[in-house]
Amino acid sequence: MIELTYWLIASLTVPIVGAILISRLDKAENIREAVTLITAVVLFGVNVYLYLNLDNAQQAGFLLAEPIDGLSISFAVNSFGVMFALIASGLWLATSVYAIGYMRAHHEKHQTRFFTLFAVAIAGVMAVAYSDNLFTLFIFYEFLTVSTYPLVTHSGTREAKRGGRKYILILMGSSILFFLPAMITVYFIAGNLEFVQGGILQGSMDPAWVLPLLLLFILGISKAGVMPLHRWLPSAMVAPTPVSALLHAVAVVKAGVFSVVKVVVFIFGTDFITESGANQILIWIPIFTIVAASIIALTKDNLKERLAYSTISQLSYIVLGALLATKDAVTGAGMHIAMHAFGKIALFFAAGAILVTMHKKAVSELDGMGRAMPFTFTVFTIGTLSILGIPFFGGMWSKWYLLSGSLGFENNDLVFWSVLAALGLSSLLNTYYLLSIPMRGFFMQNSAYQQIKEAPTACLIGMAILYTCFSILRCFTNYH
Amino acid sequence: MSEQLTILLVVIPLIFAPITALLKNHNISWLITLVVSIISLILSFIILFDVSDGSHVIYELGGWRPPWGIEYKIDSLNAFIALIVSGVATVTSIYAFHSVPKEIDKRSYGLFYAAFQLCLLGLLGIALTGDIFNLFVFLEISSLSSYALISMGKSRKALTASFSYLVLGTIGATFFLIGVGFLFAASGSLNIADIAARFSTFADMQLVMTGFIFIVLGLGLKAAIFPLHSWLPNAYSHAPSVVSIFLSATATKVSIYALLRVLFDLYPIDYWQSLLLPQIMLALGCVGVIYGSFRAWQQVELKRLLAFSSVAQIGYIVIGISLLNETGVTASVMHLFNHALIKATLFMGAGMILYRANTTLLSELRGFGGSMPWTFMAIVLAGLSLIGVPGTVGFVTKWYLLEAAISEGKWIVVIAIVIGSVLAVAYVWKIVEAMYFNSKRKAIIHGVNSGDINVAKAPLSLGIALWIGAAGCLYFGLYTDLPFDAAQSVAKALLTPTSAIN
Amino acid sequence: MINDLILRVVTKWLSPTIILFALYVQFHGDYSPGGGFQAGVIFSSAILLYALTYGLDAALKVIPETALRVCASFGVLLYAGVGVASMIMGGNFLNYSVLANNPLTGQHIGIIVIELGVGITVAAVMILLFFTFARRVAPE
Amino acid sequence: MMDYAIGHINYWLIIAVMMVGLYTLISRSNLIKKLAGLAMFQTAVILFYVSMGKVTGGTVPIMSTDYTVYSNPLPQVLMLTAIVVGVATTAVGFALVIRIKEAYDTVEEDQINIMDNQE
Repeated sequence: MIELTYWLIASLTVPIVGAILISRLDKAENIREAVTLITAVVLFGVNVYLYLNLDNAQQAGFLLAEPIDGLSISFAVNSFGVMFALIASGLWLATSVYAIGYMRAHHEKHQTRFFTLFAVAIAGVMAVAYSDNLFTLFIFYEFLTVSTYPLVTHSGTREAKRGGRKYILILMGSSILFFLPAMITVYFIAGNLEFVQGGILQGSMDPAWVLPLLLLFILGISKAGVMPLHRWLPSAMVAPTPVSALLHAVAVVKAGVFSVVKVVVFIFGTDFITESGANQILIWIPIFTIVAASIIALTKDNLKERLAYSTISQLSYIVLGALLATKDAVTGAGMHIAMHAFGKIALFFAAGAILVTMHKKAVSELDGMGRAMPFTFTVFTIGTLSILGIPFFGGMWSKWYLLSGSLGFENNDLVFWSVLAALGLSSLLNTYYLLSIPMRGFFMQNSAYQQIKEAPTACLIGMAILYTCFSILRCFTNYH
Repeated sequence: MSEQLTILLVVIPLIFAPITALLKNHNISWLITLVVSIISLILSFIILFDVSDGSHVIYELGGWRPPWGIEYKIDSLNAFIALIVSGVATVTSIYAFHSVPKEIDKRSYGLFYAAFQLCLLGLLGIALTGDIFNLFVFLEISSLSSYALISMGKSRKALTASFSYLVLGTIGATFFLIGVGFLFAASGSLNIADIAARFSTFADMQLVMTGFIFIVLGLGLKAAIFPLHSWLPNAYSHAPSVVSIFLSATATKVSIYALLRVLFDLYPIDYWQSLLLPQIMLALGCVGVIYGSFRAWQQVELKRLLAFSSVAQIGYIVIGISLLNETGVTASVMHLFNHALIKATLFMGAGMILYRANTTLLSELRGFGGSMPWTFMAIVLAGLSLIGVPGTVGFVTKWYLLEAAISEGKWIVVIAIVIGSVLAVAYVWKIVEAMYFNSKRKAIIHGVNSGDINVAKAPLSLGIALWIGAAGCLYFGLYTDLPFDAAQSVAKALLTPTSAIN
Repeated sequence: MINDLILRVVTKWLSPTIILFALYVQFHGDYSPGGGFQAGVIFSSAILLYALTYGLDAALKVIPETALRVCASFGVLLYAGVGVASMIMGGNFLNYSVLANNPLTGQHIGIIVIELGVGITVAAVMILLFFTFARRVAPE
Repeated sequence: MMDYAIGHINYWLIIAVMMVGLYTLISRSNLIKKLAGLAMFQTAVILFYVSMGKVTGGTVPIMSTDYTVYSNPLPQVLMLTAIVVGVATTAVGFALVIRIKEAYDTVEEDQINIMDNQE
C-alpha cells in the first residue's frame, strides 16, 4: 500500500467519523456545528491533496471486500473521480456553512439527525466517486439513495412523505429493475466489472446488443434524471433547501451522470459505442429531455421546482455528451458536471435565502425583492449567467466542447444540427425562465421591500465562499 | 476430544429440557435455554473448525460399530447445518426474553422452553446423525415439539394450523419411514455410508426405487417444497413470534439438509438422474419461486406474507440442487444459511411489531414504521436481502444461482429468478408502503385501543436480537468467506461419488 | 363405576398384580422379551385401571401430578446420566462396557439403569397424558 | 399368480390397513376420526416392518443352543421407537383436538373452516 492509499481511505472515512461525532453531540449545538465544519474542511483538504498528487495517486487503491470472486468492493483514484470528489466535498463545505444558518433560522427540528445523515450521504458520494468497479459503484449508488431518503422527508409532513415515496420508488425501483440486470449481463458477457479505459465489452459482445444494454443502463441510472424517469427530482424538492442544493443539484444527480459517463467510457468504451451505432438512436432521449424539461421549467411558478427542471435539462447535457462518445463531447460532459454544480448550487442557495428570509416560494412573489436582498440576488444572477453559458462564466466552456463534440460525430449533419438546435433552444429558454427572476427582483417596483433585509449571516458566508469559488474557477477554466 | 463434543450437542439439550419442563419461573427457564443455545453454538463452531479441512469426525454411539450401532459422521455439511441451527437458536433465545412473557400463557413458560430445547435437540440430531432411522427419530422429535410450540400461538387459528401441520407432518414422516423400510429390506442396513458403499450390489432395485420415491416425498413434505407446502403458511403465521423465527429459519432447512444427504450421499447421483428427478425438481423449483412470491405479494398480513416468501425461497434452494453442478449446489447450501438469516430477521421484526401494535395486519400498521424507525430499518435491510440487492446476503446466492444456471444453459431458471425478484420487490415494497407511506391515523387509534403502556417502547433484548440478524444480512453479504468456503467444500464433497471416497 | 363393588374388588386385586408384572417385564428385560417401554405402559395401565374405577381424585392421591412430572423428567435424566457417566469413564456416549471393570457386567448395569429410566418416563408420561385429558373433559 | 397373491398376503393386508387409514384421514371431517385414520396409517407401517423381519422357520431372537435360525430383531427394535413416536403424535393430536374443541366448540373440520373464514 502506498502512502496515498491512506489518503484515499481517509477521504472515505472522514465523513463517517464526522457523522458519528455529530450524532453524539445532540445537546451541544455549537460544538456539533463546529465538528461539521471541521469534517468538511478536512475532507476537502484530503481531496485537494489527492488532486495535487494525481500522478502518483493513480496506483492508490484498496479492496474492502470480495463477496464473490471477481466482484469486489474496491476503491481507486482516477482523475475523473477526484474531480467529482473535489466538487462534492468543496461544495459540502460551502453548504455546511449555509445549512447552519438556514436550519437555525428556519427552526428545523431534528437538526442533529440532519447533519449526521448529511455527512453519511457525503460518505456515499465519496465512495461513488472513488469506486473502482461497477459493482462498488452500484452498491454505493443504492447507499446514496437510502441515506438521502430521510433528508428528503426531513420535515415529516404528509407532503414530504409523498415526495419521498416517489423519490425512493423511482430511484430504487429503476436501479433494481434495470441497472442491476444490466450490470449482471455485463458481468456474464465480459467476465468482470472493472473500469478499464476503452471498455471491457468490446470483442466479447455482438454490437447489436449495445443498444438494449445501454438503454437499460440509462433507464436504470435514473439519478441522471433522464426522461421519462425524472419525476423523483421535482418530488425531492420537498427537502430543506441545503439538501436540495447540495444533493439534488450536485451530489446525487451528479452521481447519476457520473455513473452514466463511467459506464459509457469505462464499460462500453466510446469506440465500441460509436462502432455499434447505438448512440445514433439513444442521443434523442437526452435531446428530448433537454428541450422538454426547459419547457416544463417555464411553466413552474414554484422557484425550487423551476430550478429542479432546469437541473433535469442541464443533466441531460452531460448524458448527451457521454452518448455522443467523441473525445470533445466527453470532455465537455465532464466539465459540465463541475460547471453546472457551481451554477446550480448558487441558485439554490439564493432560493433558500429568499425562503428563509422572506418566506416566499413562488417566482411571481419576488417582484422588487432584489432591493432588499442585493447580495442574494447578485449571487443568483451570477449563477444564472454561468448556467446560460455567457462567455467568461464557467458554463460556456462545457457547452463549447459539447458542440464541437457533436461536430465530430460520424459525418452526421442531422445530429450536429439537432444538438445545436437543442442547446440553442434550451439556452434561450434558460435565459427566459432563469434570468427573469433577478430581473423581477431588481427592476420591478414593489413598495414592500425598501429596507435591506438579508439572509442569516451563515447563509451569506456560504454564498460568499461560492462566489469566491466562481472567481477562482473562472481563472482555472483553461486548465480543464 | 472433539468426538465427544459432537454428542454433547445432543446430550446437553437432552439433559436440560426435562429440568426446564419442571420449572415455573420464566427467567430461570429462559436463562437455561440461552445457556444451552450458546453452548451448542460454541460446540458447533469448534466442530466446524475441526472438519473444515475436509476430514470427518466419526462418533460411534455406545461404542457399537456401524452398521450395527448408530454412527455420527460429521463432515462440513453436518457442522454447517448445526452451526445454522444453533446460531439461530441463540439469537432466538435472546429475543425470547421479552417476547415469550407477552405471547405465551404464564403457566406454560417452563414447558414452552422445554419444547424449544427439544426442538433444538431434534434439529441438531438430524444435522449430526449418520443413521437414517435415527434421522427419522430426530425428525419426529423436532416435529412433535414444533407442533406443540406452534399450538401455543395466541389466536385459536394456531390450533388448527398446528393440527393440519401435525397431520401432514406425520404423513411425511410415515412416508419417510416406509421408504426407509424398503431400503432396509433391500440393503439390510441403516447406515447411510454403509448403504451408499454397497449400493451397486443390491439385488432388488425395485425396492430401492420404491424406497427412494417414498423418502423424497416424505422429506419434500417436511421441507415444504412447492406443491407440498400447504401446511407452512398457516403454521408460521399463527405460531408465537419466537417459534416463527426459530422454525422458519431452521425447520425446513434441516429437512432440505436431509434431502441433500439422501440425494447425494445415500443414493448415487446418476441413479436418480435417470429418474428425471432433476428436471422435475427444476420445474417445481421455478414454479415454486414464482408461485410463492406471487402469493406473498397477495397477502395482507405480514407474517403470512413472510411465510409465503419462504415457499419461494425454498424454491431457489431446490433449483440450485437440481442444477447438479458445483456452483448450483454451493448456492443452495449457502442459501440455507442466508435465508435462515434473512427470514429470522424478518420474523423478529414482525414479532416486534406484534409486540407493540398487537397486530401484523398490514392495513392496521399504516404508518407504524415511523414509530419504530430502528425496527423498520432492520426490516427494510432484510427485505433488501430478500430481493437480492448487491451488498446483502440475498444477492450472493442469487448471483451463484444465475451463474450456475447460465453455465448449464437453463434459461428458464434465469427467467424464474428475474420474475421472482421483481415480485420480491413488489412484496417488500408492500410492507414498506404500508408501514411507512400510508397515513398514520389508524395506527394511533389502534395504539390507544390496546391501552398497554408497557408497549410504548420495544424492549432492548428484542432490538439486540433483531440487529444481530440485520447486521448479519449485511456482513455476510460483503464477507462471504465463512458461508462460501463451507458451502463450496460441501458441494464438492456432495458431488464426488461416494464410491470414489471409499 | 365408582360404586360398582365387583369392579372395585377386582381392581384392588388386579392393580398390584399388573404392577408386579410390569416390574418383571422391566427387570427381566435384558434376558427375555421386555424392557422399559413395555413395562412402563403396563405399569401405567394399572394406575389407569385404578383411576377408572375409583375416580380421578383417588388416583391423584396415589400419585400426585407433580410427582409424575418429576418422574418423567427424572427418567430422561437417568437415561442421559448413564450416557454421560460412560463418557466420564472414558467411553463413548452410552458405552456401558466402561461402567464396570468387567465389560459384561458393565453392559448389564448400563442396560438395566437405562431401561429403568425409560420405564419410569414412559409410565409417568402415560399416566400424565391420561390425567391431563381426563381432567380437561371432566368439567362438562 | 395365485401363489404370488397368497405368498404376499401380509403385504396385501398391510396395504389394506394403510389405505383404510389414509381414506379415513382424508374423507372424515371429524378431527378425532382423522387422528384414528392417521394412527392406522402409522400402524400399517409398523406391521410392514415387523413382517419384513420375519424369517421363515426362524424363532424368537434370543440366544440359545437349540436354534440356529432367528428372525431379524432389528425391525422390531426400530418399531418400538416408531410406536413411541406414533403414541406421542396421537397424544399431541388429541391434546390439540381438546383445545380446538374448547376454542371452537366443535371438532368438525368443515365447521371450523367456516368459523375461520368468518373472522
